[in-house]
Amino acid sequence: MNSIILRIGSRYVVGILLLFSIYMLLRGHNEPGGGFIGGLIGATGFVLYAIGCGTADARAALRIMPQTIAMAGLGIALVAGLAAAAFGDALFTGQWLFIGAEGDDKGLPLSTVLVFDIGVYLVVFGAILTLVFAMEEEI
Amino acid sequence: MTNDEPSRRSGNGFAGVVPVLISGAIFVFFLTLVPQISAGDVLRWSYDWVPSLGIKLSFLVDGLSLTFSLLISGIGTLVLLYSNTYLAGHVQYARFALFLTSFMLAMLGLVLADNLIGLFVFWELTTITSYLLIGFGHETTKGRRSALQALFVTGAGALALLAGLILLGISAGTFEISEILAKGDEIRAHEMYLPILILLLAGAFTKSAQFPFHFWLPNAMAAPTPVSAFLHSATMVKAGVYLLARMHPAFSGTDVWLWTLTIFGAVTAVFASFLALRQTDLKQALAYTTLMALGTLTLFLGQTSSYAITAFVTFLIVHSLYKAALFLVVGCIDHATGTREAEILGGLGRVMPVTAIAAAIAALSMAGFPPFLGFIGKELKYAGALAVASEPVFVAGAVLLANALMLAVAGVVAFRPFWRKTDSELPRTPREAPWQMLAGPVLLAAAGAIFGINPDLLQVPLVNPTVATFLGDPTDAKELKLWAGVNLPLFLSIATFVLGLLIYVIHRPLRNLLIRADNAAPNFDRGWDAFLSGLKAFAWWQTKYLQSGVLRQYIFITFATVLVGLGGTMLVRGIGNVLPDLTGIALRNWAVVALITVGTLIAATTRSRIAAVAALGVVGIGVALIFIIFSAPDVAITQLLVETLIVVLVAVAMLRLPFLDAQGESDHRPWDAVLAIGVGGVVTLTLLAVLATPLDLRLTEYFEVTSWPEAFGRNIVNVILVDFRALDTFGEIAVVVIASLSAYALLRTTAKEKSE
Amino acid sequence: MEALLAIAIGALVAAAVYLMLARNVLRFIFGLVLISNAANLIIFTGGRLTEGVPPLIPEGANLPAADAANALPQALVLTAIVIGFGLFAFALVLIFRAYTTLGTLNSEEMRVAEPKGDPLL
Amino acid sequence: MSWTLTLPLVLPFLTAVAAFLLRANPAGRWVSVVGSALLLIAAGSLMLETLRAGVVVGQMGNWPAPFGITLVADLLSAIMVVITAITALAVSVYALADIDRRMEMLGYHALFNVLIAGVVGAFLTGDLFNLYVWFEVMLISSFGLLILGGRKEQIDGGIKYVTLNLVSTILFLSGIGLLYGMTGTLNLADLSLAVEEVENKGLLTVVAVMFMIAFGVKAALFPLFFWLPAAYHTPAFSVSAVFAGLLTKVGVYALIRMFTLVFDHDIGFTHEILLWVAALTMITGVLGAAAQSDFRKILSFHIVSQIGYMILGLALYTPLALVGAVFYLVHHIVVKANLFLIAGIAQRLTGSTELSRIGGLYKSAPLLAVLFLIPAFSLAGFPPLSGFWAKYVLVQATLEVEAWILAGVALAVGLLTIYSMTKIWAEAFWKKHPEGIDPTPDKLDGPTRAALLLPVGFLATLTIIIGFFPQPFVALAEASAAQLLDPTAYVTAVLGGSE
Repeated sequence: MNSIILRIGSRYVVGILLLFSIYMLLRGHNEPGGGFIGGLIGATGFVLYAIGCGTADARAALRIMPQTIAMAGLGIALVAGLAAAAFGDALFTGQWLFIGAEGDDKGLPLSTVLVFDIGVYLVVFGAILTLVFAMEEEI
Repeated sequence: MTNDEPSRRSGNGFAGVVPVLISGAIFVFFLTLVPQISAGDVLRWSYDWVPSLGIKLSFLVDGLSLTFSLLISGIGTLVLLYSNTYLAGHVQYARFALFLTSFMLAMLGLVLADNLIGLFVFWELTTITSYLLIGFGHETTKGRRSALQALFVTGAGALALLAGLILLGISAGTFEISEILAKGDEIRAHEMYLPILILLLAGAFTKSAQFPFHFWLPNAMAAPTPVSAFLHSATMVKAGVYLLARMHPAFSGTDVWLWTLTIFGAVTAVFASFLALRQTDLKQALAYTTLMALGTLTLFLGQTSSYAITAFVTFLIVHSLYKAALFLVVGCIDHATGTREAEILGGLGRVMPVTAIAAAIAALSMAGFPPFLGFIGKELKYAGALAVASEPVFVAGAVLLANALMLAVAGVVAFRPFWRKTDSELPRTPREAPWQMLAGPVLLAAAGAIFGINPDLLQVPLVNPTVATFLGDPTDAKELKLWAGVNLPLFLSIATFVLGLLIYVIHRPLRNLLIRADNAAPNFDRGWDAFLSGLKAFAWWQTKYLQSGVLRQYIFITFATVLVGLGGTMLVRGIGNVLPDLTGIALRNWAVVALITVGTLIAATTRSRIAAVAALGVVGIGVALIFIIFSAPDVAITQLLVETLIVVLVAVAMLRLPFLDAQGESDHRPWDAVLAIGVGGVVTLTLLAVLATPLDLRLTEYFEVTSWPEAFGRNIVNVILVDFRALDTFGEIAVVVIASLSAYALLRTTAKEKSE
Repeated sequence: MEALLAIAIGALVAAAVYLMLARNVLRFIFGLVLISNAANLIIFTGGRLTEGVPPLIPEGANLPAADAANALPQALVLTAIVIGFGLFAFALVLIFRAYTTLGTLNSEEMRVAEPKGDPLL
Repeated sequence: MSWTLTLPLVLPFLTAVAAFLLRANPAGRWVSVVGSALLLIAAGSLMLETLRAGVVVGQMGNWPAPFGITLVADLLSAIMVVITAITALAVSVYALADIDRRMEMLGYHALFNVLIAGVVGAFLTGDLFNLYVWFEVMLISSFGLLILGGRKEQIDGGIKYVTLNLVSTILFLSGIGLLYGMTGTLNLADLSLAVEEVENKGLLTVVAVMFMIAFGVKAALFPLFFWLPAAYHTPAFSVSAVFAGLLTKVGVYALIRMFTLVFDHDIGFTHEILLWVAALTMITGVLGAAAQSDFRKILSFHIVSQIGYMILGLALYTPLALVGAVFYLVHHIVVKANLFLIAGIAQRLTGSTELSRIGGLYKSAPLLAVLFLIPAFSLAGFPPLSGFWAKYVLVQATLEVEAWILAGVALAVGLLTIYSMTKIWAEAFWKKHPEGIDPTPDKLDGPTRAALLLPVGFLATLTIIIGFFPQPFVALAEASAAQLLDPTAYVTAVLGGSE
């Protein structure tokens, strides 16, 4: 696996896949996609990176332990749900902020629902990497 | 021979003194109630314990409960005083005293309770505390065995009793004993009378060690002697008798009652007296005479005549007094000499004169000599026996034989050790017991003498009100008197003396005979061992087959349950017409299904790992195609990604795993195939039936309508996931996080162990 | 089509059960993958099938097409797939680990927790 | 407001996240304790709210029922949540001394708290698919906890536990699919109305049996209990205590919920099956225990046996019987968790849980002996401890419907329970230690001793309180049983409360 092409190539692939995964995440509310699919695609990038450059490198590139990312994602998703409390709503009630909304055009929607989906993304991303890294190191 | 090694160190501190004071105070308290009760009053106190279930903690002081309470607290005080010296300095004395005091309180609660369930609660408390007391010598196998035996036998009876009490409560419409007793006719006529009676008797007979449940009692002598004195004179074993006495007004008077009690009582009395004579250990001999007394008491409770009841009450008191005294005497002997073996002991009269005198008085009362209370008791017994209308000869004969044997045993226990000449070496040089240990035997023996000489002291305060509890009227009690004139009971008494003395004279050859007979007879104690090992073997056998440790079997049973459960329900309840309609399906769809099916078949049958993984991949892709065809793009993408990951993970794992089958090993399993096809078939049938029902689309329609206007999303599936059913998704990601953490933990602990 | 799928699901279940009953626990895992697919398809089919109209609301519209597919079972299946994956991943690692510590994949030889001939007390 | 309802679910998750992120910090281990204490407070206020309002309902995301996910607490749910919080608190204190650093670094506290969250979620949810999700949350955390430590028998037991539970999961999921396919709804209250509309009652019964089997595995009913005795004696003691207390009870809870609220259309068939299953469960469990000679294995088999009692209560389906079932649930969680905790202390002091290899605790550790006697005799049904009332109510309920054989079974199983408990007592406590070890607790340092004994004492005290003052608990169980038998209030609260 010590091919230079693979090593350099995988770096680019990581970048491209990460961008694509974020695209999938953000469009999820209106078209096929979403946090889970996004997280999986993002994780795939790092899995390829780990295959190309070894898990040690991949871990270093990630900086944070993947299980910490996953757990933090769970926390973020939970906070997104809890945010409703500030507005006197029940748990997981979506809170929306439409930036620049005019009439029918809803502008740029920011919502706790999106934050929740980001949590999902991080959980999937972190969990898959936790699993794959550990398995690769073991085998 | 001694189980409880008496210690010469002294002082148990508070643990020694406080219980004596408590029980003494209780005794005095009950004494102060005597005038009121003998005047015909009944005291009642009640607390709503569990009103939802109709259970009250109610207590009743009447003649019967007062008599019992006085015996319990009085003897309890003396026993506690005695124990403090007997077990002086024992490391576990505090626990001992605690258990003994708790036992006494439980026993008091039992006899005072006026609620069926309240009574049962105290009943079981005596079971627990006596378990702990009998197991005082817990470091020996014998001690533990005896404790368990007592617990198990009486516990079994208690469960029957519980069922009986509940049924009685349901039938009578109340759990208050005094209310039930007032409904005697109703209960005797109730269709549940017989079952209830049998259940109550099961409880009473096990607790009171009636034949054939008697075997636990002699083993219970593993307890320290003061415990035996207490449990087997006035308390534990009398609980069963108390229950019968308490229920007497409601249950007696039927043939079943009469004959069950009479026969069990008589058999127990005679059988136990013979066994008593067979023993050479003084304590064991006393234990069997306790059985005899219990049998006699039960016998009398079978009757309803005032003679029988008076006899019951008198003998109850007599027995408690002399039996406690004699047990304590045996304890003194044991304490002083280090043995209880009748064939070794002798000549103690000179070194232990006070003990000897107390023993003599108690024994004379036991043997039924005048002027002691025992004599009056015996006379009344004969009178009572003769009052049995149908079979006086049988009953009187049984009583006569038992009494004669008892006289002989009294001689063995209380006369020979003191006055026989012997050359045997004693384990210790005997000396007179200290006063704390003499107080009990002396006072109890003296009471027997005083009440004998002046029976009026007992008649009005205790006997009459107690008889009144049975018969409703204190004047029904027969008069207690030493000289009742020349009558049949007197002749029977004389016959008893003659026969008893005769048996005493020949008791040693007779004993050898009895030992041989006993050894030949079926042994209940060994039966117990057989029962236990049989139970264990059965448990072991059934567990071996069910919980076999073989995973395949577990899974097989589980799926077999599915097949039988679902298939059976289909057959019994029917699911309607489920003929599949396979018309009009596009070729493309047939192809996808064929792909899935082929993949499935290969996965199920192949012996190659690579083929299996590839087949799984094919199935996964086929399922994803289904999702694509049937308008589920999100699901399809997810399915494809997940299937890819699964295949990758399996492939990675397989780098280290062995081949599917060992060389030459066949994995052809026809029965598994039958089960598998059965389960598959049941699932298909159920699904077909479900598809034949109409589907209500309310939920989906709501989501379609609100998804964009209210939840601001055009991908309805995603909106459901992150908004309508966000809680599901949250749970789902929690599963993912934890799955990865768990898998990580699994892998990491491997690494740790390898490096170690 | 639902009926055909019902039969295919039955086949999936049958194969899965057969695999799960095998001695080799790796086969159990294969069976698990199949039966999870079967369960997901049961939910999906239970919500009835619609060809070619995904539950998406087109730009400018407030409602999806009138004959759009049932969205709810799709969401449920999605959740179930992910959960199933989590469970599967753990089970796979567990079996892997079982092999490295117990030295076998044969469930009949896995007798550490419930040893043969446990002594009677 | 729905937050009293939501907090008991949210708190353990927050605790889990916090405990995991702080896992390298020595203070991290206290997060669990604090979290459990807060959970107990939250659960208590939910209980009060439920007592006041009857049924507390929260529509998650403000979407009305039956469209969104509804959380519901009737009395049974509230009781279960409180008892879960109590168990969690006791076990998390115990874990301070029981769980080593390595297990903490691998995420013990996160796993534990997510487990609790899953349990609470299962008790509170009013949605069938959501119930499935909480079952899975619970299941996967239990997998993790079970193998944490990684000893051989843990892996072996884990394989059996995991495989059989996965089978149950798949059954549950398929059942949901089928039920949805017939009714078009997932909300439990809505389901209870929708099933009445289903014309094919035979099919409905088939699906009901499917749920019965799926939950039967979770609850460890005959003949589906194998995973339990195969695994419960293997993990850390804290873990087996919380498993013993809670996991099977979730299965029992689910059975009670589904077979009072949804599947009550064919009681003569479904509940009759349950009746005989209950009897067989009691018998096989108790005989299994009689065959064992290991502290924890005996206790494990007894769980099976006592699940039978609870199911008996459900199956009889009379008000009194359900009172018995609910009371038994509560009593059993407290007592069983405690006994497993005690087994852990006994193992620490004597070096093993194998009864033939231990002893001497009565002499050297009298406090522990008392603390053991309380739950042990309670389990065996001795008055006046909690188990007596549980048994009493069930026996009376059985006798009232003149089910003589079942009453006999219930009583006889009680006797055999006594046998097993005294076996432990005689061997571990009364007998001398065979190797002459003096199992004195003095050899543990002060904080360890406190962490181990405090929760045990706390649970034992609870057992005594329930035993001596049963009235409030019985009354609560009565009210709860009344709600179960007549779910109108539940249904209107869920469906009507949203408008």
